[in-house]
Amino acid sequence: MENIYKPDPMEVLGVWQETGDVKRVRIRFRDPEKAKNFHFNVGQFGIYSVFGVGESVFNICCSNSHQTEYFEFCFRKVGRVTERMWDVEPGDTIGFRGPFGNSYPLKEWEGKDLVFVAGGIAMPPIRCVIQYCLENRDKYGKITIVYGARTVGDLVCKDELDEWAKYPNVDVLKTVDVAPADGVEWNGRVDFVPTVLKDSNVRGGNAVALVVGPPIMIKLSLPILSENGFSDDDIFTSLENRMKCGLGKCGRCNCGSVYVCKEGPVFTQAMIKNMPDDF
Amino acid sequence: MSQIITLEQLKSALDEKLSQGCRVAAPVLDGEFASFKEITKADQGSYEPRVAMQNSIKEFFFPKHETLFTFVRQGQDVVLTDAPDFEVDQIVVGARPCDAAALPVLDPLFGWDYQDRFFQQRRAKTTVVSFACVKSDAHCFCTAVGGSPENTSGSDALLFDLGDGSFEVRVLTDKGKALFEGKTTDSDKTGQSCDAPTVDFEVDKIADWIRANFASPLWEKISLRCVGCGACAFVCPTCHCFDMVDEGSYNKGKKVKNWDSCQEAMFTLHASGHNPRGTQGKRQRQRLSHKFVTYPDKFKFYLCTGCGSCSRSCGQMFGVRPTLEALDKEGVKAGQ
Amino acid sequence: MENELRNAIRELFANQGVGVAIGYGRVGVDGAVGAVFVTSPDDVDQLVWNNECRQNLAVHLTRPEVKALGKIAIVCKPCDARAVVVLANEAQIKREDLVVVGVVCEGIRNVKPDGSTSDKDYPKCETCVQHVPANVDVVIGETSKGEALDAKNAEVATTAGHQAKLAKLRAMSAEERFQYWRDEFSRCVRCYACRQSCPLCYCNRCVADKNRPARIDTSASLKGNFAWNILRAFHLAGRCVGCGACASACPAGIELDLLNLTLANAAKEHFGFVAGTEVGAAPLIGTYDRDDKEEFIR
Amino acid sequence: MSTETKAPDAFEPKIVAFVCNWCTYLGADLAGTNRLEYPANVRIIRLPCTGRIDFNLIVKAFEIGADAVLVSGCHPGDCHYTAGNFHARRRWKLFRELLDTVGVDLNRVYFSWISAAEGAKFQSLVTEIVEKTKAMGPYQEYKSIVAES
Repeated sequence: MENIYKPDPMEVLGVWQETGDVKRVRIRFRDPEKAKNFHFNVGQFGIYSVFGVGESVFNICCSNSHQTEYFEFCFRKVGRVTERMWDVEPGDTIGFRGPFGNSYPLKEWEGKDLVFVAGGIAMPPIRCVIQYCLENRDKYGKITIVYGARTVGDLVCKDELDEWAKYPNVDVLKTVDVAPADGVEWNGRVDFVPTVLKDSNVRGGNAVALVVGPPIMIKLSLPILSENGFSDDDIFTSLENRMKCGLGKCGRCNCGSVYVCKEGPVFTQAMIKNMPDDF
Repeated sequence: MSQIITLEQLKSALDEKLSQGCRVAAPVLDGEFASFKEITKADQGSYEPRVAMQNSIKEFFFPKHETLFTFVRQGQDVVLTDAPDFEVDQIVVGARPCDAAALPVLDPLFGWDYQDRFFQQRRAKTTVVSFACVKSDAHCFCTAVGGSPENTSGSDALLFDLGDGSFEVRVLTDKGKALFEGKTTDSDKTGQSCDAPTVDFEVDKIADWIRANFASPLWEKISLRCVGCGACAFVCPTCHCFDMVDEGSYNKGKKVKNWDSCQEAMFTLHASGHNPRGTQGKRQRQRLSHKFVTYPDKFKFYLCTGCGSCSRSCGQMFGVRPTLEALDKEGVKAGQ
Repeated sequence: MENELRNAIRELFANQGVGVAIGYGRVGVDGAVGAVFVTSPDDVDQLVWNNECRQNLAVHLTRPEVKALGKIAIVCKPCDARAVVVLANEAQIKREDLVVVGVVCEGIRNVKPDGSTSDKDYPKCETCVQHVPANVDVVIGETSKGEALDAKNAEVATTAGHQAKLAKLRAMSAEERFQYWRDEFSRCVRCYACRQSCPLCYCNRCVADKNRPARIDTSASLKGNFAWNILRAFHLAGRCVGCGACASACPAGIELDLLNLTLANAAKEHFGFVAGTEVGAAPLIGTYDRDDKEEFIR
Repeated sequence: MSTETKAPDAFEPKIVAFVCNWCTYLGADLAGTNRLEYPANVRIIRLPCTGRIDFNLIVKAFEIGADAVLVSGCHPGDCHYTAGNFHARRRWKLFRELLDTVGVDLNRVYFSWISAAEGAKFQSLVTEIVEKTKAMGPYQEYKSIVAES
């Protein structure tokens, strides 16, 4: 019988340092058979391990167009596992279990305008869907990306932001909380994300919004979206809670009767309003 | 017509199984304490129905510490070796009906979507022989969660102590039949269990209250004396939350699965320092709502068999029954 | 005595701005005695005092949930009051913000494995000589069994029975002792009830929970259990007041207090130090004497 | 035919020595520069001061297979940090008692003061520890609890 707790060994293909404490890692299965049959849906997460150190949970942060060749995740150096993960180099082996959880309803979103609102390290769970939508540009309406971080140095995928802005009918509104020091190149705004969102004049109705970021950013962004005509069913987010197994067994990621690992991480605002405040 | 077996016959049946390489666990008496332990001779066991046990039979299905796989680093590669399958037959004898009843409760959890082979292989390989209760104490409340002193759920055979050195055997499954076939004699004696413990609260109503009162200040109030250890969870036959950790060195080690408890502050602590359940009230709320709301919502069973082990082992005189009673009195009946 | 206690607490609510009184009440199954947190003078009648009042309530003094309730008054047995002294000496509580109501104690009854109380005294109380609490603000009750002990003639809080048990253990060979603890620790489930019920295990994050690096295995394996139990006992060296809360909370019935008693005996024998008996005493391990014994050093 | 060679399975104990940076480590170094030969069974772990040596390190050493442990630092009064070794002395006095009750064989735990000038003392102590440990054999008790974990 299969051991659901045993990860697959993955080869690290590339490592990019995004900010002072965030890195992006590209991996593929060591086992070519597994690689050939691997499939994930955009929005799912995986559990990544440094053997002998531990496991951490991160979103798969790229679209699934190259899923049989490679996929990527981003992490911030904050704890035991990520400190060790920081040192991995191409050719090293890490562990992967997944993909787990639900995903973004990209079929349902077809034909609609998309608004992406992200703060800080929350870019990766949105990057995957942005990549997907840009790869399938003709299926979606206007795309507005509002992304902010504390400082210019804290922006993840900074170069990609400018690439995305080159696509037709895509608005990239980037902002930082703290004005950059003299000499730091910056062509975005200096403001909080909710303010920039407010100024963007996005309109609900035939549009969906995906909001991921720190609780305070989400809290202040939601009323703006509501005022602009987004219903609770049209506002999505990707939650995170501490997890160990990712399989709905270890018993720690639940909010009331909802297991974030299995029924999440993607929820609509309507669903969240029905969940107890346990996060 | 009933089937009976004497204590000596029961022991020799166990010894026979032991000699065939079967693993046997039974209550073992150590001073005043009785706990389920693996035995190597039937004589080591103490075969009488008991109310208080120091542990539950859970650990023969879901051990407190278990290796999932081992790894060795070879250059940049890592070689993983799976933990061996559980292949021996196992008999757990002397379970309380409320211990055995936990097994069908846990089946859907470990078999929900992803199959946890560690639990399931043990479950398939194990025969559970329970003793019907001959007494209950003030901690017992199996009746409140659908159990009884002669609950058959989860058992392969239920034995009734006849008080004369023999047991009436009620075989419940094929596994039970395989163990007792040819070992029992016909008799007209039948065993009887004790009266069901009485409770004056209704779990359904409390569950409804919990559902409606997530933010109630009562949670913090009733949880003040809880000091946040894991004793209640670790003696509970149904508590199944676990931790997964890496042990050993960077170059060679293993991944293990350990029991964990939602009452400990570390349980949900995020790496960022944020803790969704940062106070004892929130942690007790999680424990109670998991047992009486979340789990039944998902798997149709209460995550509690009313065995009372939690309150018996709690140094602060807390546990599920006192909590339910407090919620009933101060929440449900007070109409808060 | 119960009335005397209730009146004293009412008085504290009225005159000393107390927000919560931590005492004993019939809160458990079948009226078992545990901690109650009285937040209003109207509820003072919940408080009881009898020979079933087993827990060391000082464990609650450092908990944020309890501190949030305001100024604390706490009911302490003589042994428990020692823990308050250590907490104050280690700057974990401000003694002046706390009212300690000491109760005269003639021994607590034992608790059987099924949770019921037995007629026998709680093991540590058999030969206790400390019946009148010292270093408290109010003393409730009287006894003919002796007076409050000052630091100079304080004894390690334990019993003849426990000392005999420890002496017997120490008379065995190292292999036999190791085997004894191997059997005991094999039952340890790492629930940390010993730590959580100890008034002096107040660290925000226990070293056992630290993982950068992980000091000891968190697994309830023999290896992890030996490391944990050694670590727990030694972190209480020169600090443990012998209240026995750890052993009485252990669901596996491990006699953890024998380890603590070893260290308390050693502290008394080698350094003349009894924890929790002297207000303002410097911690035993945080200090040194140039003439400390070193016969074991080569 | 019979020549006196070491049996291939002869027991070579593992000794872990936790030493302070300022005295014993230099003492061991001096033993080396003076070409004083001592058994290679000892693994030296250098720490700033005996006051820094957490008691848990001794337990850890046994966990990873040590057959005996040596803790060594500056003589009283010579501590680089003035009083680290005084603190350590008091701690070890108590810790030995705990180890004794737990049943850890105290013949496998050594404490010493070895100064930077005492290369010869380091040599003779280590030699003695290795010989005594060889006579006692592997620390089977601790190894068995690790093996079963």
